[in-house]
Amino acid sequence: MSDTSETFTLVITGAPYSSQAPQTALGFAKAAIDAGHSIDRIFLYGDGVHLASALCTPPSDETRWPQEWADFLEQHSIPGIACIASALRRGLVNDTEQKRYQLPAANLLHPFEIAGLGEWVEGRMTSTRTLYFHAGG
Amino acid sequence: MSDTSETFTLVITGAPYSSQAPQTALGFAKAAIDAGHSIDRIFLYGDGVHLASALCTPPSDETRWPQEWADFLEQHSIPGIACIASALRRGLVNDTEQKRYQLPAANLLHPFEIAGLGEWVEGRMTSTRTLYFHAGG
Amino acid sequence: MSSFDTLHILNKSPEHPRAAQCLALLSKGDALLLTENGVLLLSAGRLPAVGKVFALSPDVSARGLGNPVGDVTVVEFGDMVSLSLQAQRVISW
Amino acid sequence: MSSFDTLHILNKSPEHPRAAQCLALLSKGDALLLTENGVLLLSAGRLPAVGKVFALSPDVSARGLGNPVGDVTVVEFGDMVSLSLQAQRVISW
Amino acid sequence: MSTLIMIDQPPYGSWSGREALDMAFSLAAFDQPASLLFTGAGVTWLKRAQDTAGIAQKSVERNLSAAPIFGIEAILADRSACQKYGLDESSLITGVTLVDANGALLEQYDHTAFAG
Amino acid sequence: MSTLIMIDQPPYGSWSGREALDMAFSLAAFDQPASLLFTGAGVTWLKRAQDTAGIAQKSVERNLSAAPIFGIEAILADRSACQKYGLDESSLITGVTLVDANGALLEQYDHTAFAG
Repeated sequence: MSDTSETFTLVITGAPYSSQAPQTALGFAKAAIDAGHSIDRIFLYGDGVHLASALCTPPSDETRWPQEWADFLEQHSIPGIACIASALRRGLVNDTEQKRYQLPAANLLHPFEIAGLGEWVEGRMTSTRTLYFHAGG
Repeated sequence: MSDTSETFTLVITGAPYSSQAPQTALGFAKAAIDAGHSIDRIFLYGDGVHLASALCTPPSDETRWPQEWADFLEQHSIPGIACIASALRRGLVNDTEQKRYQLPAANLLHPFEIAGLGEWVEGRMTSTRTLYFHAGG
Repeated sequence: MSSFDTLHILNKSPEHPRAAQCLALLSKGDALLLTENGVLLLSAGRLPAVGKVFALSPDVSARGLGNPVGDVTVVEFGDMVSLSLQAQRVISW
Repeated sequence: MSSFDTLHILNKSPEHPRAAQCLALLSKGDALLLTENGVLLLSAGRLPAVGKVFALSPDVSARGLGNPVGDVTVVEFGDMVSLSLQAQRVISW
Repeated sequence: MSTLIMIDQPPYGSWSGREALDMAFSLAAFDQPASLLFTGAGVTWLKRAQDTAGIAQKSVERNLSAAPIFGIEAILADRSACQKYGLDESSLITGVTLVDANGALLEQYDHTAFAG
Repeated sequence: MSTLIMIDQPPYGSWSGREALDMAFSLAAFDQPASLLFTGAGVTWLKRAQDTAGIAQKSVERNLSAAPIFGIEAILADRSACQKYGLDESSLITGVTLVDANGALLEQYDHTAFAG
């Protein structure tokens, strides 16, 4: 497809089952890989952190977007990072945060991780392009 | 305040930390109780189900809306129901749903419960008024 | 017994398409209650020509719109409860 | 090397205030890519007078807008990747 | 106690329209009269020939065609919004009644609600 | 590599403006030049005398006053949006620069982003 290989950071701010953002971002990410480019990282921000939930259980005839994304990340060894401030406000936590805040459970889907906005800043600096996938409306 | 006692069903469709809906609804609910009325039930629908998360952990200088609502519901023995279809899609589950779908955790905050839209239909029929609290924008 | 036909509760900013829809549907005998971002109509729009207009006090203050001009009544949550009971029906936009 | 100055990606329906903002800011030399609800501009609006217009195929089909008329190019996700690299900068509205 | 469920969001880009439909179906299931009113960009729900294979979502056209079977009284669409989105009888799905979404229409219903 | 963070949502009714501010602060913390541009209803962030005691949220006025200290290069506001919301020099918080939000302005920045 293209002569040179480029890198992308994708920022998703729209939640699954509320916006189409995670779907559109996945379509873009797969096409980028198919074209020989690479995805530096996925950064979930705002309502987008809900994509990293291990507990989303849509009806069996609907796509399970968190799992689709998790499979894609694993297959291509792409880091998927949920912003820690957005995640904590919205009830998305890993084992570490569960212990730190003495919460009754953890619900972060593997291989998603939780980290700060610095991951976004770094992704912007190292990638050829940073694209945002917001909720529509 | 008022001569007669009326009942309200409140439907919340906006998520905390994304919309102001849960705050406005709580202001209304407290004023209704103060005026001698009663709240028949709270029904969480769409993104509103996130209000029933046991894992929301905002910074310590911000209000913890799920806990504020849970305390209010307990104090006045008001049922707080999250729509099961909305909740499952968005990763909000209790012990029963965790077992049914073999999920790694449950994250529903006590005393919220999970039930179907029939609870909304019933609330509409038995209450004097049903009010909706949507996300703004 | 009802003071109003329909109480319209608007929590969207004036640029939201649902705000325009709400204002277009307002009838004589209706009341409009501005809450949340809806109170921005007080600074950025013409208040509707028909119906009585109310605005929720905590939202008015939060957005720095204290002492609004024009034909609007600033109310508390307790009044919101009363208004919802005085109207024959309530629509939350 | 760049084919476009700015690639504007619009995923909001024509009634969303951000759609109007995006269209108002479009400059000569820019490209507009309509995705998700943004493709509804093809049926309910005037396409911008400046800049080149693209629309994402799966979204066009889903909304029943196959074979759109006017000066618009229907593209696939692979083209969206190329467009984002051809532009000097990308703004997601 | 007749209820009007309003949909002003387009399909696919958000879930609120689908959840509005569930509300209407639920009312009908409990023998509560319910109608749907599509306004604004929501009228694009009613376009014929939606092909959702490429976005991995179910077509709302099929959801809507089930409405009469489930006991929904009417599917109403705002005439001016349909015009705005280029929808006429040839491009609308069957079973849609064009109306003017104004105060007089709303007064015919005891309840009016959005899903979000 | 200068970045423009755009805010077009009013404060309090949604969280996206606050999260936009966090993005700008984060860039500044990593020594990346960043400015804020308020457009549309977002300009109401900049109104003086916001009293949030009644809504149990922190005033964004205080968040914004910290912007220069954290290294935000400029707080810009679209002139026509300010007019629309009745904001002039006497009603705006200090430190705001009025601009015309047009294509020429955006071209001065390598990156432009919304928080949601």
